[in-house]
Amino acid sequence: MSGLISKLENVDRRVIYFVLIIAVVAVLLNPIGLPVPVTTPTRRYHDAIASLPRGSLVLVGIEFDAGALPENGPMLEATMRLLIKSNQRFVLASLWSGGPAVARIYLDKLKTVIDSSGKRYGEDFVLLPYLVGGETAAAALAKDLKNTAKNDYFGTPVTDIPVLKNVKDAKDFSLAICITAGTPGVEEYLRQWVSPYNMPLIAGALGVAAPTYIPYYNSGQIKGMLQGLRGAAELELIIGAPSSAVSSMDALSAGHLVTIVFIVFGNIVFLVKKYQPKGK
Amino acid sequence: MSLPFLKRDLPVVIVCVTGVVMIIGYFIQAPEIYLGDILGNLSLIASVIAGYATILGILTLAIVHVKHLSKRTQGQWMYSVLLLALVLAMIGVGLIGTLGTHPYFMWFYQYPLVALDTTIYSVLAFYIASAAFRAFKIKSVEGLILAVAAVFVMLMNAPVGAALWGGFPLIGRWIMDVPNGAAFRGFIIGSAIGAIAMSLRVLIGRERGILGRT
Amino acid sequence: MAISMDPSVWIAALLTIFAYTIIFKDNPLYRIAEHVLVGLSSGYLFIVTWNYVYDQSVAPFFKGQGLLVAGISLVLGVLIFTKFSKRTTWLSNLSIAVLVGTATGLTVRGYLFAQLIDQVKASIVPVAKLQPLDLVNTLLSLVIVVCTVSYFLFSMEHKGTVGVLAKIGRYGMMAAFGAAYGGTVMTRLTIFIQRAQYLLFTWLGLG
Amino acid sequence: MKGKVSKMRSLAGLQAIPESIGKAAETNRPVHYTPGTVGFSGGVVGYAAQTFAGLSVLSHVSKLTAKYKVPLYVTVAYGELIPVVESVVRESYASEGRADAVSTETHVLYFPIALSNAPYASGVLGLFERIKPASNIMIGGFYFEALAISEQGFVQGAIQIAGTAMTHQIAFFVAACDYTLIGEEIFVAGAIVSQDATLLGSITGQDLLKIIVIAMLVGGFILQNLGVDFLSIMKV
Repeated sequence: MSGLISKLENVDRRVIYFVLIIAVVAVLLNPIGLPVPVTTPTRRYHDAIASLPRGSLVLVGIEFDAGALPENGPMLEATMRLLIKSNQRFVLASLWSGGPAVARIYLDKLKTVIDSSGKRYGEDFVLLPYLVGGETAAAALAKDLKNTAKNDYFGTPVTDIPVLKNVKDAKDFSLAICITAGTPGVEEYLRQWVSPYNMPLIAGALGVAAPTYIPYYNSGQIKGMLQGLRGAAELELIIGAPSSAVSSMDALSAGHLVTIVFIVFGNIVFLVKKYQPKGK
Repeated sequence: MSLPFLKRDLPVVIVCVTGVVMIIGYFIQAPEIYLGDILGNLSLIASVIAGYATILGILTLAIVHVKHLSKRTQGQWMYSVLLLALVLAMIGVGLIGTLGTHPYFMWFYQYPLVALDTTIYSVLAFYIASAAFRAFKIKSVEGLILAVAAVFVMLMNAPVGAALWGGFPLIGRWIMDVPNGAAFRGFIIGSAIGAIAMSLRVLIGRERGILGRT
Repeated sequence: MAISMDPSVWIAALLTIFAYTIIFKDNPLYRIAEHVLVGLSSGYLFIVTWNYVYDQSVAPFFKGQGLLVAGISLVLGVLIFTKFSKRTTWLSNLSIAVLVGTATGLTVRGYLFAQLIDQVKASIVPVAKLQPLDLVNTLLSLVIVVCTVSYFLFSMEHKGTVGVLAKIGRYGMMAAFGAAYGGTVMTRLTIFIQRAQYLLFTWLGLG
Repeated sequence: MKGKVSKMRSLAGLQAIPESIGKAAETNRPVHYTPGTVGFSGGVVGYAAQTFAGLSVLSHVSKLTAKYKVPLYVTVAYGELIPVVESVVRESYASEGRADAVSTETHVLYFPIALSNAPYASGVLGLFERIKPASNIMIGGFYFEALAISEQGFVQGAIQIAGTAMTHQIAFFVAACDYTLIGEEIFVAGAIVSQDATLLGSITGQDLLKIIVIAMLVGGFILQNLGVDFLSIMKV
């Protein structure tokens, strides 16, 4: 008996890995479809975009790079779908060197959606190049867009781009969206776009970082927020375009359950061993 | 100026002067002595030095592998060949045309690099489970608190938590907002005081280890 | 859907599997993945860095603008390489000193404001209009903050009153660490799930 | 304060360092040290003080490895740390009279940080499999590699001592390592082992500041709720 218990107590970590892999793969291949209730911050994120008048100009800050694609990527995808669906015009900008490359991945991915909506690059949306300088660049962009980004990502002078024709500074935008994996990100937007220009801001945050932005959300400086992949899944559900985030939700639950089951199991074995009468 | 001064004391003087300029420049506006410009240029110079230091790092790495190659270190030299070849390939395609925009460069970035980068990141999904299994044994009050807080927050995050019991997300949220928020606030206050004291010790050249003064 | 015919996808998929083998045991496949990652990253980093360094410290000489700053940057940057010789290595300390000085200045600024002062201010909350439950939470938070700070007192042993405060502080921190740990599981799983989706759907064409 | 060395409360993590290096000497296996993944420039520079803390403890660790004649591997993720770490190690070995052993017994290895910290992490994971360290000491600012490296260190059976002031990573060190230095403890560790009167005096100063902060927290809270606008006083 005690031999078995100490074997269970020191279960090889590879057993845990194996169970985790099996659980996640099985659920990915056979989704259960557990309900994903939409939380208020996500609802308000959606409403901030959907309630804008048609044709409003929106700044989309892609403040992450390839490392955060799994979590921030679906947020960006769902956000772009929503912007297209609700007929807004938007400017994609990035203070991260890898940001524009990420934007291109999603512009390619959504090509059919964009084409079928009749939206055209340059007329309805534009991609700016990487803006060097972090917070300084965020401030400069808000103050004088055309002198901060002289060309778009593909090298066309911004003065020749229709969607930017009447844009001078932050006041010409109706909403700023910051989808971010860290710094520069939400704080820079708060300081350089929200405080000076009273710009409504909504944010997409990594699961680990979301709790640190809760104070800004509670104080109303951030109007709505997507929290981690879960937030992206909720947005996909609201706009009726379930994609990679929604399909990950069951796998996410399975992974959490496996981890919890092992913690509980480890403790049961530990306690049984501790209270087992000695000398038997 | 004697050589010992240049070798041992000049670096400390430089640390002190640049550090103090960076700090006071934040509090005081002094356009008449171009403080803002000095500050901006100092940051710029530092970031360029760091750039050269990065190149030094890459060079050091390459030297390690060239040595493995020339010594034919067993079980290592062929990996060193692979590594060196890829460094050169990446730099090669990176230098074609406008720096770092060539389709081959983008291919290296998009397929092998991103795939490996995110995979190494995701290895943590496994390590986080095995470390939890080992660490969250309720051996003491502290262990109990650690384990319970972790489980409730996990059940707050995973959709399955709410499906099992509506209380999980509520309690998880409370742990996140109250004890987690408050203890980290105390943690940050302590760390900040320690970091500032450490920085000041560096500025006056008293801190061992920095710039080799033991 | 069927298995992918795109060689790029195959390379990404195989490297993904190679890298995962480390969780079971070190093996030649992991070593390939490791050396590919370090090699490509070094090359990528070199290009990105060189781009910046060239713009800031070499290009100005062709343009004839900003020569002073570029000149200082170039000299101090190149001095870093003197560390390769024992006799000249002290010169690299001069460049490092500029880095250490600026970093120290920035670190003091960052910690003093964003961290120390802001965190103290955030703990001082007017309670008059709070609901009873929020009032309890606010007071509890203040107690935990004070106790946690007490835990970090070093010049006295944790005995008596300080001992009690420090103990509560330590319990508070354990709750915080547990919560931080549990909260991170989601992000880590997310990335693994994304890789699994890539292997299962993009590569193998299942589902 | 002159001449009088203040007595500091002991830190378990610090006391474990000589023991773990002794263990390495007994088992003939190396020591791994990292001063964290925060450099002196760029987006992470605000945390540079944690790297200073890591370098300060490295000075202690490298003296011990010199004394016990244990191979020392230091891994760094930023180029500017290479000359700094090398000179710390060189001076430590010189002070133990073993300057000649630097080139054979110590290794400063650089692994890059590019898209993320993954290349550094993967390099250290691979290194651990090959050198099988008996002691793994990590003091400084860390990102996701904190857990990756410490879990791999556990698998290799290393005694692990780790410390950081990073809010997102300290939990993993507490879970995966044998001993931890939590938050501010990393900033005093170097001073405590040095027994240098000035440095110890500055720790007493830190404590004084903390007592003032506690007074401000409690007093400010009470004043603010009695109608005195304490928050606006703090704005100065």
